[in-house]
Amino acid sequence: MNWGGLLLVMILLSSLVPGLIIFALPEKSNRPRTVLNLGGALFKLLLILLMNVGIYQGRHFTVRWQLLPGLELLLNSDPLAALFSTLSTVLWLLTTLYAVGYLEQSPNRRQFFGYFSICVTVTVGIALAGNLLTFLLFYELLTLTTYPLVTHRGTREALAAGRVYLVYTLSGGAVLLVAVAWLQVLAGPVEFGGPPVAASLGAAHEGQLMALFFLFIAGLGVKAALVPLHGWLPRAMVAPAPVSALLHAVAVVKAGVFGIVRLVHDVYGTQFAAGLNLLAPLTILASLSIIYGSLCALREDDLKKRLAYSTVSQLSYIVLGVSVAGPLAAIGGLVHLVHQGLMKITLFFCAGNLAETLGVHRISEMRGIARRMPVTMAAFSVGALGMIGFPPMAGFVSKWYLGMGALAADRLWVVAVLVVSTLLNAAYFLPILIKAWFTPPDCSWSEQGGRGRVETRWMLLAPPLLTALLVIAVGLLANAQISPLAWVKLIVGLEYGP
Amino acid sequence: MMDAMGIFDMVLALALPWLGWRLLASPDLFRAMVLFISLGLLMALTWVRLQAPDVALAEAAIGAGLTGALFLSALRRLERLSEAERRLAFAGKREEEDEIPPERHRRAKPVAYGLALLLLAVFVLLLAWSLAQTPAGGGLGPAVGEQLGQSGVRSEVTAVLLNFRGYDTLLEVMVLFLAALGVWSLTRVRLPLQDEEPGPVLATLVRLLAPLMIMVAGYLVWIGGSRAGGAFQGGAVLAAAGVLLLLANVTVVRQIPAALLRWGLALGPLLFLLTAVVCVAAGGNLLEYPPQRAGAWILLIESASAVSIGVTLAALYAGGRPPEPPAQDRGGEQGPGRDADADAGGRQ
Amino acid sequence: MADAAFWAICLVVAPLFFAISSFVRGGLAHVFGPLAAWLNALAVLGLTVSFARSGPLRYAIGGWQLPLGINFRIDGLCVLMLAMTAVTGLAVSMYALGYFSLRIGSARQMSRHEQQRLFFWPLWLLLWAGLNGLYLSSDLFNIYVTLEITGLAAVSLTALSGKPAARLAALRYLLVSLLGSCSYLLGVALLYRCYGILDMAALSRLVSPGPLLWCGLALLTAGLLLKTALFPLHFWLPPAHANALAPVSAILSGLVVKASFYLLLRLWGEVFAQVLPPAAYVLLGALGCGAVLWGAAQALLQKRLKMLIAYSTVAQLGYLFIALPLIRLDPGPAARQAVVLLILSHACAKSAMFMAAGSIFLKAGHDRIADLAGIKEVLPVSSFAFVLAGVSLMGFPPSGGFVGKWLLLGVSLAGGQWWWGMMLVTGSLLAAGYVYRVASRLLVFKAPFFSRRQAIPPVMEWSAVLLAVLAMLLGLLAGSPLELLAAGNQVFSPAGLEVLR
Amino acid sequence: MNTLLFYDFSGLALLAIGLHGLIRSSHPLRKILAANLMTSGVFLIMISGARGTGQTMIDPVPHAMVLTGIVVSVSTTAVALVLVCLVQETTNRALLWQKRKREKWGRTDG
Amino acid sequence: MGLLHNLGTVCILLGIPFFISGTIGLLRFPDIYTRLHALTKADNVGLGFVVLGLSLQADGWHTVARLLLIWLLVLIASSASCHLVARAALRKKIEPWSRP
Repeated sequence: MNWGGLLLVMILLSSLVPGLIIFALPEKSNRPRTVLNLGGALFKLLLILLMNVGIYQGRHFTVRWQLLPGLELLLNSDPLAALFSTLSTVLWLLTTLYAVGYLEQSPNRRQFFGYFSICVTVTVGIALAGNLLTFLLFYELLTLTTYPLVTHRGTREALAAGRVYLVYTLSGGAVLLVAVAWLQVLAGPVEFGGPPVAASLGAAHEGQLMALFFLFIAGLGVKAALVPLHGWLPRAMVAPAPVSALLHAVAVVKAGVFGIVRLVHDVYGTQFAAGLNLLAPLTILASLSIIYGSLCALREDDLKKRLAYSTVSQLSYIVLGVSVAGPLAAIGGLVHLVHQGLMKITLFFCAGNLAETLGVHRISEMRGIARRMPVTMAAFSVGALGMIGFPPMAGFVSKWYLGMGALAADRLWVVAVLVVSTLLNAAYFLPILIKAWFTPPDCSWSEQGGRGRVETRWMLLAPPLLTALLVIAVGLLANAQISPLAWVKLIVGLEYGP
Repeated sequence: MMDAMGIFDMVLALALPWLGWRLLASPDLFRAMVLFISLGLLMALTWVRLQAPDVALAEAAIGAGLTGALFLSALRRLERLSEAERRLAFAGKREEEDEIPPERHRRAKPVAYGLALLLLAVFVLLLAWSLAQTPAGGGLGPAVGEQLGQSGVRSEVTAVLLNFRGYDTLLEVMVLFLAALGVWSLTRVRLPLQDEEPGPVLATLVRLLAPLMIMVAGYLVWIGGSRAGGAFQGGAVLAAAGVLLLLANVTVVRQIPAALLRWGLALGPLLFLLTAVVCVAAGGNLLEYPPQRAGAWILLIESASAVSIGVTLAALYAGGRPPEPPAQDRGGEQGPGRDADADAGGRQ
Repeated sequence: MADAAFWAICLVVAPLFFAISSFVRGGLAHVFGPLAAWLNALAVLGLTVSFARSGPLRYAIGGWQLPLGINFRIDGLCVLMLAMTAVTGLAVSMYALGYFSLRIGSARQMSRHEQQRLFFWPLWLLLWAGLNGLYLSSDLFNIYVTLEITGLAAVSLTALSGKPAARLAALRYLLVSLLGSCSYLLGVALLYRCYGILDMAALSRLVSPGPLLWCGLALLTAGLLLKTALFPLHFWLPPAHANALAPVSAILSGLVVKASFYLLLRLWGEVFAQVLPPAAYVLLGALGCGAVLWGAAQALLQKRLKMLIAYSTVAQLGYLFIALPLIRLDPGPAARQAVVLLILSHACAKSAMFMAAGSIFLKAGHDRIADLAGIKEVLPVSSFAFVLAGVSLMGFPPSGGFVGKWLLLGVSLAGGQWWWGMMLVTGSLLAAGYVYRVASRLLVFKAPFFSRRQAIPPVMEWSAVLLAVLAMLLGLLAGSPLELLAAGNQVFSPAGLEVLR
Repeated sequence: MNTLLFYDFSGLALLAIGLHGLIRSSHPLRKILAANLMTSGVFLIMISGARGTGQTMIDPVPHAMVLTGIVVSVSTTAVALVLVCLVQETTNRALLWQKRKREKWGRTDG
Repeated sequence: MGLLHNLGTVCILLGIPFFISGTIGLLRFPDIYTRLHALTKADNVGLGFVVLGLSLQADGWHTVARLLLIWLLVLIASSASCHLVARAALRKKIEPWSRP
């Protein structure tokens, strides 16, 4: 194994090993567990940075493990992988910090943190997967490792949600399995990064390739929460806040979207897919998801559920960007992968703070809450405004590129969708902000909970603040050399040519 | 044109299935078993007609005799337990895990039954047709004839059993051993097997016959090298002696220590196995006897096996392991229900 | 190092010897038994190494060459099956060691449990010898005898628990096994009458279509199907497997049913592959589909954990039969490799499941699924083993089951018979359903209330976990065993069967 | 038509009768009897095949196989019989009871 | 040889009616005791004739000795089993048949 390959394996092990050790540790040993978790996360971040530097310098890391001839696991570091794995790692670090604070008094932390670590391992595995089989492997494992997190509370409601979650994701996984196997039969092992495999198959298999595309979308769309397949997502809100945060910002939904990006870019190739008229339906589906998700969000009073539907809507920006088939739109979509993650995790952290500190779950209970928790609500506001797309926040950058891309591709109706959805975003986020900042408190929330010198424990406060700052930073510094946008431009450049 | 023997063959060939039908159709189980024994004897006669005297001996001794005895003793054992006793023994003792769903007495639907019967008939006819179509192949008869000189024995069947396909026989001895083991693992024996006193005639008979039978067994093993006979036939006769001793409830039998019985069961298999290994150690293949002494080795194996087969078959007839502490558990007074209870009451 | 033949002999002789010894010296049974298990593992290791070096081998027992004598035939498939038996058997033996000492340790019914241990070891070792003999032998009649050893030992082991239900199940099992052997024996007799030879490899060169061959083959197959418990003939399996003692269940479900399937694979996959019509394979495949659906549906309905696992065995056996038409379809080795992988991973996973279920039973005092919530708190390791084994049964990557299903899926899609592949995927989802039924309860948090019973020895828990982990990793490590299979690639091609020493 | 075929057919008939009995009768003893009949039928077919038409040489291999078969069959029968007794003694199921005079092919008439 | 052989055949033929009558008795007699009577008495004599006939035809003393041993064994076995059957029947309180 070469050094680069070792680096990739180490990246996976740096969270897997702490996870396994955590399972072996007794429930009571909190300090070693925290140290392990944070140590692992920091170490992983370090390794990821190393990898990014390497990629920036034009190096290429791969590691292969052959199961059978024609059946091998492949880890590969291309810029897209780097983007997603960096996002996961950074957010994992913050979420771990948050979760340590959030779960301070709750039982079964051993299990929680164990699965949490393994879940991140698997997510990074999805990012680094170099071929379809490896992607499938981690994609399926993600289902397994997130299930215990979703049902962590063990209540009847949580179990029911877990069942729904499993039914959706396992079915999706089965469809994906069939699709991958089918494609492999047609084309042999499908590796990412090279010339798109489907395109090389050419016209002879057009019919099959079209059918396959829909199978793939059906399989990946479950986790990506595309509209008819999104049913599990709002229900999975019963999970603890850090889980929801990670699930929504990074792990599950992003895995699905990431898969779609891989599918369009690396398996079919944008040109080829567009040539087969496969992308237009995808665009329509994404638009539907955007509008439908927003409309549903409007109706919800439960804060986390509103955020969940907002996720359904926001995720589809990414799909939209990829499916419009132009470099600018692709930039917008891909950068939204990062931006949405940052914004959404901020929002969920804040929602978790409200719930944990004040027991506030509903929007109707949030009158004047900013006076009680100004820092949290400030972070929340940054996230929400970013979502709406106020400049100079992160969301603005994404939407700008999306809009430009749609114009460049002559799809005016896509621009219309963007405008409508922005209005809807504003419609469901602004009332919250107004209620929180500008209405007098009616003190409907309970006052017990960690009242310290600041509004709540620092471990709960620091992560949302940091992510909020990041949201602003990536927007303000979008043109910097190491911003996500720059990185995405590099990726898109690879796909569409400079 | 059929000669006398041909007619005899035909009658015999017709009698066998007829008897089989009668025995299964017989409403009385006891009667069925007696018919089964007579069927076994007719089978033995058939084997003689088919020039298979070894098989005939084995069939008469094991197939008809011992199996029949096993059936009869099982029937008696079943009948000992009246329903009332059974109820008494098990009232209120069942727990959920033990519960066996009540059997649904499905009366096979006439149509399905008829269909199955039709299928069976078609298959059997097809089989019969193809048997009639295909002439029997050469078989291994010539090959056996060629190699017989090197086998160390003169009887072909013994040569096949203990030399050419000795490995089969090794495993077969293990099957017998396994059967004894299985029966011992299932339950304890309840002596005496007979409820009533054996009576003077039986006792005398046993005393008279037992030594003779042991002698006959030895003879059969000895003669097996050249003619019909061998370990199985000899062992079966030994077993018959054992059965008689058990039936007569002779004190000696009950006083055989369990350890000795174990050794008796294990002797044949163990010796056979060791011989096989010694062959390897001597540089040959598994069970490849030294050519000059093959006859002696075979005789040794056969003798040991015959003893074990005898003990095993008798143990199978006894139907259980010897009682562990022989002093305590011997009495015939103990009702079968109680013992069964001790065996079955516990759960996992 | 000694050659492969030596190790092969050890594999048969050692278990037999220790079986007899542990019967004669009953007091030492629990020493001899594990010793034999380790020795067996050692012998398989030796066999594998020397096989990898020197390739397939034929060994004439008694020095009698082919038409007359019985031969061992050692090839890749045989070595893999032996290895599977050795590994699973070793784990089960270790488990049994803890299991019986725990049960004897509890004051209740000590002597009874002692009796069980006394007879468990010799019976299990004889069973083991029968399995090893079956895999090694190349002679149809010799295989009949080994089948009988296996069957009789399995029946006795089933009845060992002494529960009425177990005895009834054992009786049914025995009758079925009698019927199966009878059919098999007649099949052998007919083939012998046709061709005058009993060796499988030699037979494969002689076979020519004819009415007697069809009848013989049908009888052989019917007998083996009965013993393998393929769908409509599976009725005897669940009660027998579910009511036996835990280590026995693991042996029965993990190993014993594989033996007769292995034989079917030999007969249908190589010996008679040339003459059998494709429609026959399709028939078996269709029955396999029935098994997958019916077994899974029943497993979903069961109230007791061990019954659920037993029905899952019925379903999983269906997969193996679905693979048969695909073997016929596939010109390459993929389908064959897949079957072997499925066999291996099912052996590990199912044994692990039954072992974990046994620990759970001992701890909880029952195995009603509905009341098992929270068992994770007191038996974390066993629960983990159960779930992990279940996941590998579902065919999740990277388990061996996944790679097997993946290969089969590929073959079925490439061959245009996609319905087999769909059935595999459906079966996986159904498996996920019944595993979920248990896992969702095991993983739930609830105050522990089982702790009144004594502690489960670590050896019981860890042997199950190791097997489960092995099943899970089998996919990652699939390369080396399948290479071994390819080393005797002749395994499946009749031409290569004639490897004489 | 040679006389050996008589025995083949006779064996087949025994086999069929045995199979029918095994499936049809409900009493386990009867089932075991039927299984024994079946094996006898198989043995008959095997041995009658050992003396091929017009062959003077008798093939001893089937004889040896049948000998093995007989021993195997008595072993299984013994275990089965003990099991039947135990099941009878320890379960709540009446296997045999009463009416044994009336049972015919497992049906209880009247 | 010729004479002895023929004499032997005659003896064997003489034995057959006894067997037949024994069998008829077994089938036709009204109860177990009378059946036993017919069976053992007639069969023993029949067997005696057959053994005698075979001895006359035998080719050496070995065979004669073995035949005699067989005869003796059968005699012992049949009388003993007859006794046992009758005893068992008595224990079961089976009434002997009497002319109605």
